[in-house]
Amino acid sequence: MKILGLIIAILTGAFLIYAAVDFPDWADPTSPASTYLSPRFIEKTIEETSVPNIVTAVLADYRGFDTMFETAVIFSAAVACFFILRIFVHGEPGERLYRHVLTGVTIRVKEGKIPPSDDFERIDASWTPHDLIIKTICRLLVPFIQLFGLYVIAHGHHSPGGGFQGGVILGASIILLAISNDLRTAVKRMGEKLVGLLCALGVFIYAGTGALCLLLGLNFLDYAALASILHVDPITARSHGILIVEIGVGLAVMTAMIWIYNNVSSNGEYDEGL
Amino acid sequence: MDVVVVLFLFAGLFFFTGGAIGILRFPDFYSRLHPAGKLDTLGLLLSMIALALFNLHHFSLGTVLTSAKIIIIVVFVFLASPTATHAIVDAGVRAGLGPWTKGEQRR
Amino acid sequence: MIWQLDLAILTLVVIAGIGSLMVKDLLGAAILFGAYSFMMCLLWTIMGAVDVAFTEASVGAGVSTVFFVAAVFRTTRRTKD
Amino acid sequence: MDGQGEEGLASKGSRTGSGNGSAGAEAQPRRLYFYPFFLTFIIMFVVWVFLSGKFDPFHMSLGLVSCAIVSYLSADLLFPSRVTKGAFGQWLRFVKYIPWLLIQIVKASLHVTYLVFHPRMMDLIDPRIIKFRSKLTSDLALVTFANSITLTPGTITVYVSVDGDFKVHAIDKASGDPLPGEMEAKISKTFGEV
Amino acid sequence: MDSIFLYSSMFLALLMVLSLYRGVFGPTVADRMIGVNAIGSKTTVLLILIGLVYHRVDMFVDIALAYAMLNFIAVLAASRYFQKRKGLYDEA
Repeated sequence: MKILGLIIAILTGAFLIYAAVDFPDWADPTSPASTYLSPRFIEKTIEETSVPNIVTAVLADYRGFDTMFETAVIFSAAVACFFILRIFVHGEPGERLYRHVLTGVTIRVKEGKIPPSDDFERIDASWTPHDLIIKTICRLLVPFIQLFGLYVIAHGHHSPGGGFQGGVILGASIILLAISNDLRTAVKRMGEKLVGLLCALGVFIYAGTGALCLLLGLNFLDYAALASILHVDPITARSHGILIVEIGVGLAVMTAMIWIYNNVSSNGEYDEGL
Repeated sequence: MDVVVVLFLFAGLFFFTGGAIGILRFPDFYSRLHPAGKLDTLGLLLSMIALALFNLHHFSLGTVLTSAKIIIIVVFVFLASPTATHAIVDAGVRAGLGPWTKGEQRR
Repeated sequence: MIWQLDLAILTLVVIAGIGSLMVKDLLGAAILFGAYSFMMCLLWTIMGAVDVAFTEASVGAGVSTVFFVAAVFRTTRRTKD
Repeated sequence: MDGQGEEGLASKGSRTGSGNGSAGAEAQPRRLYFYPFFLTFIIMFVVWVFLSGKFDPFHMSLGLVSCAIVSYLSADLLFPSRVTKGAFGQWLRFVKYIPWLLIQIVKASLHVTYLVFHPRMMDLIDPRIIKFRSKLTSDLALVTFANSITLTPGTITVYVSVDGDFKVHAIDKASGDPLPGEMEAKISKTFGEV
Repeated sequence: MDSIFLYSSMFLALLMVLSLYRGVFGPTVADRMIGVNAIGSKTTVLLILIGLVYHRVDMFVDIALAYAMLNFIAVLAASRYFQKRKGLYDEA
């Protein structure tokens, strides 16, 4: 069976390589894409949207539908993860481990009861002593990573980046917090309900902007319609519309990353993570 | 100016080479980390300084800021790289990997 | 495009890809897959597709490796084949 | 390299309860204090100016909003205790400490590079574990010390406890011997510990 | 100057092959982590070198910065695995 798979894979690969020979060369000026499509965007993007980074303009404005459904796909991936993995069991209460911070004594407490004093901290079943270096350095680095993520979202117009990348970096900062401390610390900072709501809100911002344009009398996702609300000319309105949409994408992607990580690493119990 | 840039760049590449060869030659996990984690960091520092200097050739606000960003990368790596090295050592210790001592077989 | 560098990175992509397929240990495969996505990011960069390279750097290098490790953590490290 | 203390106590416990989802039940609401928030905001804004490089009002206002968001989210990460006194002097002394560290790093790197390229490398290296107890007390000083040790090639911090117990892996006798020594003295001066 | 940068980046790519050897054939998972971490730091330099060759460093700096940050997170997560699950030789 393995050999058969190998043969099929090699045959397909050979066929693809054979087909790839007919592709136009890299940056060939006579290829179909470069003859009329690319020059159109390269020449008109600045005067139509005043966005120097053409990729951002194409992604969020000219092909806004595409990006909207990409965001929806990420949202539904997170929701699918949630529905498959999340467990709500109301069986008999299990036991939780608490550790006395000063002496290191560990006790077991039935779920739902409170430990004897405030000096106890909740620990995982497979707990190891906190690593001082990792904990401290991550504590110092997380704010800067978050700032960088926000910078990437805000400067998608001028440099590479945008909602997707910035959202992933923002999500990674919270994941870093969960890795360096434990999952409960991160969940305390970003609760489950908040994460779910923000994820939906991100998609809603995107689709809502499009619908607002529709209500204002232009096509769906034609940001020029926002000019009357933002009190700017239509070209700047398109630029600002792209920014609003990017913020929506960033929110959705960030929370989707956190949501997926929380569910996968804790097996859907939101209790003990990686 | 160019001489300084090339000098720094080659010094950085020299330490990178030391790191790459060291990873291959050293006998066990712990001693491999010595060249990998640290010589690489120093090589990164030197070559980044070279690139930041070269970037300042056309002196303007934009290039100064870009060079500052390159230096920010160096600062970040100097915070993050020892932490990553420590994390890898910690992983080895927890996994029960014994350190190599003199006279043993290399692994 | 710089064809010498392109060729070198393409070779590295192939090595990393085959390596991550061949490794029996799933954790090792996840880590090697991170190396694969580093190479892909470099490849996009050499082609000049900066935005795609950024996406690959942020998603491939960071978060997807973390997801894979989390999935291995909750399932098993052995593969059947 | 034995286990690290009390970890055996909790190791093989049963998996705690199948959870009713009330993970954050015992969570206390986070307080937001003014000085940490303000300091974080200032630091973040300086970094933002370096990152952004655009000084028109639109991008500056975006920067202000972003810095406010970051300070709101993680001011208590950067400054966990409310007391922020003396942080500035610490920073100045820390900047003075960096050149010394860089010189040490270069020196030790040359040593390790010599080892790497030496044809009879296997005879020269003699890995060992060094244990010592540091006088430093604060977390930040300990972490700086540990990371400085790791950054100096030839030595890696394997384990640090909160009390200052160090385990260091050194590649040969020459690189392991000078510890803790001068580096610890410099750091204790930097962080104002006697 | 461009040719110097080009040859330096070629040389870095060669060094990455050496590190990748440790990644692919490393006897244990920890060795693989060393190899991949070493590749990450070389990649950061390589990105800026490519930027200089293309004369657009300002575009590539952001990627390098994001790279340095996220590579660190991946290594931390992989090492965190061993704090929770013991055993190195699962690769039977």
